[in-house]
Amino acid sequence: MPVTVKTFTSTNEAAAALSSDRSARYLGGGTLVMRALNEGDISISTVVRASDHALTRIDTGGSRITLGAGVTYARILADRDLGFLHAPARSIGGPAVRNMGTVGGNLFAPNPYGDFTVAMLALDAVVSVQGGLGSREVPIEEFLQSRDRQAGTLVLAISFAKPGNAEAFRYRKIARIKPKGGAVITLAAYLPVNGSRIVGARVALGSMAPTPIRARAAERALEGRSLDASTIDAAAAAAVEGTSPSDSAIASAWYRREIVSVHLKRLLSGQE
Amino acid sequence: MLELRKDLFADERDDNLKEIGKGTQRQDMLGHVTGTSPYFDDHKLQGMLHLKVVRSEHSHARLRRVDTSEAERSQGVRRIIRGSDVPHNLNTLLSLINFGKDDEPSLAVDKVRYKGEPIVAIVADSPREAFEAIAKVKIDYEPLPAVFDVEDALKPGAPVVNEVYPKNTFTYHETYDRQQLRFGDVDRALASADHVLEQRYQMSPIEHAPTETNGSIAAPDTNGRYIVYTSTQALFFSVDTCAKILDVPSNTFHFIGGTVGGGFGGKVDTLTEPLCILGAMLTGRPVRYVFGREEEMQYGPPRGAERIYIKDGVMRDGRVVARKVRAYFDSGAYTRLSSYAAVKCAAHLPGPYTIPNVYGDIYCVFTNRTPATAMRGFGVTAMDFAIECQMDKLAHLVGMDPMEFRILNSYRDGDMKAHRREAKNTALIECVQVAAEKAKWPLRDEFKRMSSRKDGGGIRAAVTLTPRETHAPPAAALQQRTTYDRAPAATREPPPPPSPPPPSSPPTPRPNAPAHGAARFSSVFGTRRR
Amino acid sequence: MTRHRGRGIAAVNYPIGMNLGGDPSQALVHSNPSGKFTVALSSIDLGQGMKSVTRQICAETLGVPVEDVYVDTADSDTGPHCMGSFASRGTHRVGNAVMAAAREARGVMMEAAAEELEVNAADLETDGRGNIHVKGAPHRSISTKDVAIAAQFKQGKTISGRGIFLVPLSDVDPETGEMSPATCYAHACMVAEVEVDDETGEVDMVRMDSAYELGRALNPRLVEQQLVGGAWMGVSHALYETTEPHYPDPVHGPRDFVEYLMPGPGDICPHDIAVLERPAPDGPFGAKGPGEMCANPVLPAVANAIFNAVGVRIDDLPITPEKVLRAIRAQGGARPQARR
Amino acid sequence: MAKTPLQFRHNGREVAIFVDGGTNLLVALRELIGDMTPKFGCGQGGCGTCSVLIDGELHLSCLTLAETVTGRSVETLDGIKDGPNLHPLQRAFADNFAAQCGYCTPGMLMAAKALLDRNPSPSRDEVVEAISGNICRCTGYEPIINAVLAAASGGRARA
Repeated sequence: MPVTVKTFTSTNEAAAALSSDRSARYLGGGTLVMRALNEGDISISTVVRASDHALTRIDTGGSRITLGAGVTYARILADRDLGFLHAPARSIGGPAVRNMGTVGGNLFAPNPYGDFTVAMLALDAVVSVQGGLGSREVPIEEFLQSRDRQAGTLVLAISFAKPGNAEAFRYRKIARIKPKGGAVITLAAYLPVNGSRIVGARVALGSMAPTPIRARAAERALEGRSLDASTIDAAAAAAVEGTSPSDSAIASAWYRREIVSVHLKRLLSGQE
Repeated sequence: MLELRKDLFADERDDNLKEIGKGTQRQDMLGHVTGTSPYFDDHKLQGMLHLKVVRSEHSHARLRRVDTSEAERSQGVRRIIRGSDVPHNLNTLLSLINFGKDDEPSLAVDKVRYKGEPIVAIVADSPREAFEAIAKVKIDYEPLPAVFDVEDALKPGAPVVNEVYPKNTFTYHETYDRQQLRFGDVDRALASADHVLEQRYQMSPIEHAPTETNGSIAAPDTNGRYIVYTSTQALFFSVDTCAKILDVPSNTFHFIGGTVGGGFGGKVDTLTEPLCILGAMLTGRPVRYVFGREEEMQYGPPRGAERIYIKDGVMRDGRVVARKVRAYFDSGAYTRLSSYAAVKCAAHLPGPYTIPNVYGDIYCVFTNRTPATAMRGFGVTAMDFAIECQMDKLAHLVGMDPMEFRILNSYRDGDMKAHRREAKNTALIECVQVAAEKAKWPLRDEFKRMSSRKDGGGIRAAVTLTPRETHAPPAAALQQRTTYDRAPAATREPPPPPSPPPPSSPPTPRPNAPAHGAARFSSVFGTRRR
Repeated sequence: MTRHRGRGIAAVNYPIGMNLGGDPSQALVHSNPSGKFTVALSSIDLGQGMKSVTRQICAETLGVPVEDVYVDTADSDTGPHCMGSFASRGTHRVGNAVMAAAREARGVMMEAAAEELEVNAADLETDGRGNIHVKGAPHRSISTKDVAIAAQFKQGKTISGRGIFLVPLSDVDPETGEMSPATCYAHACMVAEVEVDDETGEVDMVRMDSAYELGRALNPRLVEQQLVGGAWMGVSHALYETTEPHYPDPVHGPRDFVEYLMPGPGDICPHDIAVLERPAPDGPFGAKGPGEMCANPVLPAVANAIFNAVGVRIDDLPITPEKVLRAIRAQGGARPQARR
Repeated sequence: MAKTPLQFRHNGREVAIFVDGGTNLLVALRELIGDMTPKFGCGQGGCGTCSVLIDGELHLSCLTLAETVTGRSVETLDGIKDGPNLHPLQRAFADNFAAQCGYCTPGMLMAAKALLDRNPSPSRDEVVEAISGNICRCTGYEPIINAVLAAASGGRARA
């Protein structure tokens, strides 16, 4: 049975087409769905697209930043207001993948991919999804926890509070291959400072569990403290808590556990 | 940056040449930069069909039942190919040089021996339809215990990977489970050495990863022949392997290739051509069979893993006096070319050094993994890793500079090598000296003055007394030597003149022509010539 | 201080051609009536430069400019038998076959020229620019084009040649391993410098210095391609590559170029190369083969450099950060060796 | 099987084809238009041999659903020459011996062109970044980086 491509102008119709057909997948940048088709994934027999311009909109005007699900990494890199996201955007793929891949698709990318989502998790983003009855907002952590069941969901956008200070956001992807490689681990931290104290610390890790996760113990070690050497040591020591990394072609679970604290320490202390 | 050191060995060269030695542009460069170099897949044929294979999900299993009835009815399917459709469904690549027994089917029939082994081939109108049909092939497996470790495979009671070789080792000289090398009395030398160091080295499988995957396109040509566009690295190997498997004369085929998107050894195995041609024969249509990237990485043959044990004896003054090596080539489920690599590896011992006592046992072992094949440095790369790490450790042990340690032990012109041929045309010492110079690595003057052309031979040319092993059969007959071995070391004779033209009358059939259509390249490899 | 530098060396040799010989290759050379030559082979160019190096060998042997030669390969209908492009046999075996074929073709060409110039062929020489003249008398000259026209239309001669090169097959003694594996060997020495992160086990290449002895660099640019690319592959084998990351447990095999690790353009380091030429008595113009051996010294040189940097020996390939880190932990921290 | 009509600019020329559902742009270019310059290397987005420019942006044709280029402009290596003259990048790749097996070369050239079209004098790091999605198994990348830098400085010299 050949593949059927259905293109809709409205996200409503696209969402309906997705939810009514178990063999349907939404085509964003193509890096996941087209690859699956090329490799003979016959579970996909319908490809759904939507041409709604809202899907490719970047809104940085208000207190929250909204990225349409179809926004590519190249678009983010071209946007000065999104300078703090340039590091995660640049860490993905080569230039061609950055011209194609989208922030919405990244939410579904399995390890060792999905680096941008780690950044979104540290920013405590909210995912807008279109269901049968309209759109709803899902906290990103909740979205990721139920990701396996989201194949038929249409993601519209991802949004998060604009960081008060871009310096408060830090990101690092540890890859064997430079400048482009799959992640050994990915780290993102959002450390807003009030006076000299960190208030509302968020640390997110990629490749340390089946989906990106928050490093809650490290966050606790940072919360309410100033970012000095002893705080950094305490946070780094707690980084591995609650993680469940896997062995993969790129690195073992053991190795990931061993280095996550080293790299969190380097990220927090600004070391290369 | 590349520097030509014309000052070295200048007296051995005539540099008065016009075209040789020039950095002339590649003949194929214009084609490459314009994207017009013709790779096998750049041929567009009318009505081309696509071939995909059903691969084993198990590393070792009996095939209880293979049911293709639903797949045959699947949309777009033109032909299902089973093992019974392959005229000669058992082959070993080096049968063309009479080395080894046929041990590998094109399509598995009663048993699979590695995960990913082809069982059924499907020829369909489109890749998608082939994939859909693959999902409809029902295979009932009876999983068998598998063995993945080369030393486990040699233990009594280990699962038999390949019934052609029930001991899980390739058979050398019709009796031996290994290729031996014996030169001098290693055990005695180890006993009297100042230091003995035994170490284990390991290399896991490596993928060739050419940017172009393996593949071919076969199509019925005029006059009953088949044209085959191929990525092969060895055109006539592929022609003759196909002739044998498909049981037709080799001139049934017109193979075209020669422009290949990287090989590194991974395109020697004639992986796609036999089934591709068979597909064209059975459908009367052009057929394309190209590996996907995951197929290439996991089921295309890798550089095989090796495990190596080295035990060395070294004197306080830095002379290595004994080297004892046991190495296991992990051939995977079938022989392919690993049997050859083990012999090449034995010949390579003990590395580029003159060591008076050398002992080697090199095994080609079968395990339930993807069959291994040749790769850049075949039979040598892992051994060089082991030997050179070992040399570094030995230098450390005796407190010598590692560069000087190598110069001290380096082979020189006139020395006897462990495979019992004189070393000639050597240049290791000079390479070490020049590399040291480039890296600003200080060498003492006496080591700077040493030369590959000085102080070799003499006692270093002696074949040291080698103890006879109790199980040893009668002594081997005198060895046949190559032209070069007979030639004096210093002369530079041109290659022999071409042989006279062949008679114009049709060639008479050879008395020992093989039953299949392929011409054997040789009939003496691996058999004793007295 | 968590990063340590170290240097390591390795020296290797490599046999040229199929082990034990018995691996012939053939070549055919012929001219067309404009004095341009075609070489027909069935040998494969998989990037190593087979077409280009045999073209230069043919031109040199014929005594004509390289532009006047075109190498056509690989077609089983027109190209004569070749064992294949492997075992570092291309330059040596096929090169010799092309040389033999070109020598025979040159013989006919010189005879035809001699007939036109009314001299003895032994008194003629080529100028490498497309002319044949009487030795010591450059004005008594004829172009290869005119010779080819005369041979074809007047004299009825084919300016062509056949060549084969075969190293006779060697036997192997099953007991002692006595054998004649190869007729010549290439040589190399590599110095690798690395930087090791003792907290993560990561190894970065800093630089490489090397010397390769290849008999003769028939085309230094092609040699450079092989040596630079081959050393990159050596680094890749040393530090990155495996299809079975948990060998011998065959799990987690890589499926794509993200999972299969090879150094990217941001991982490469300066590599300074010296080429030595000790001509092989039976090589074409003394040439051996650089293609395979160039990767080999890199693997142990990198391993030895890691020891020099942090004092750990990793004897399992590839040398992943995990293996380095485990070894550093096992010895209780990095132990840098004497800097050299 | 139902086919979808598709019209786009291919190297400056309007083309119209019919594709099967799910056909990727690489297959459309090679099998339906006959432009063999983009190559199949993986179909996974990992090697870059199929790279083309879509409206001037670097894309992987194997991961591009063919019908999404309707009305757009697709440029391949076949279109970068200026009549019979090689593009400066092609000349620089040749001069620097930046190709061996030649299979990655079309994708490398397109990635390099995407860079130089936007940034005529890139730094070495920018060149490295620009070709980072393209795998070369032969050269070790150094000659390719040098070629792109040479083409860039050559361009400046002419300007």
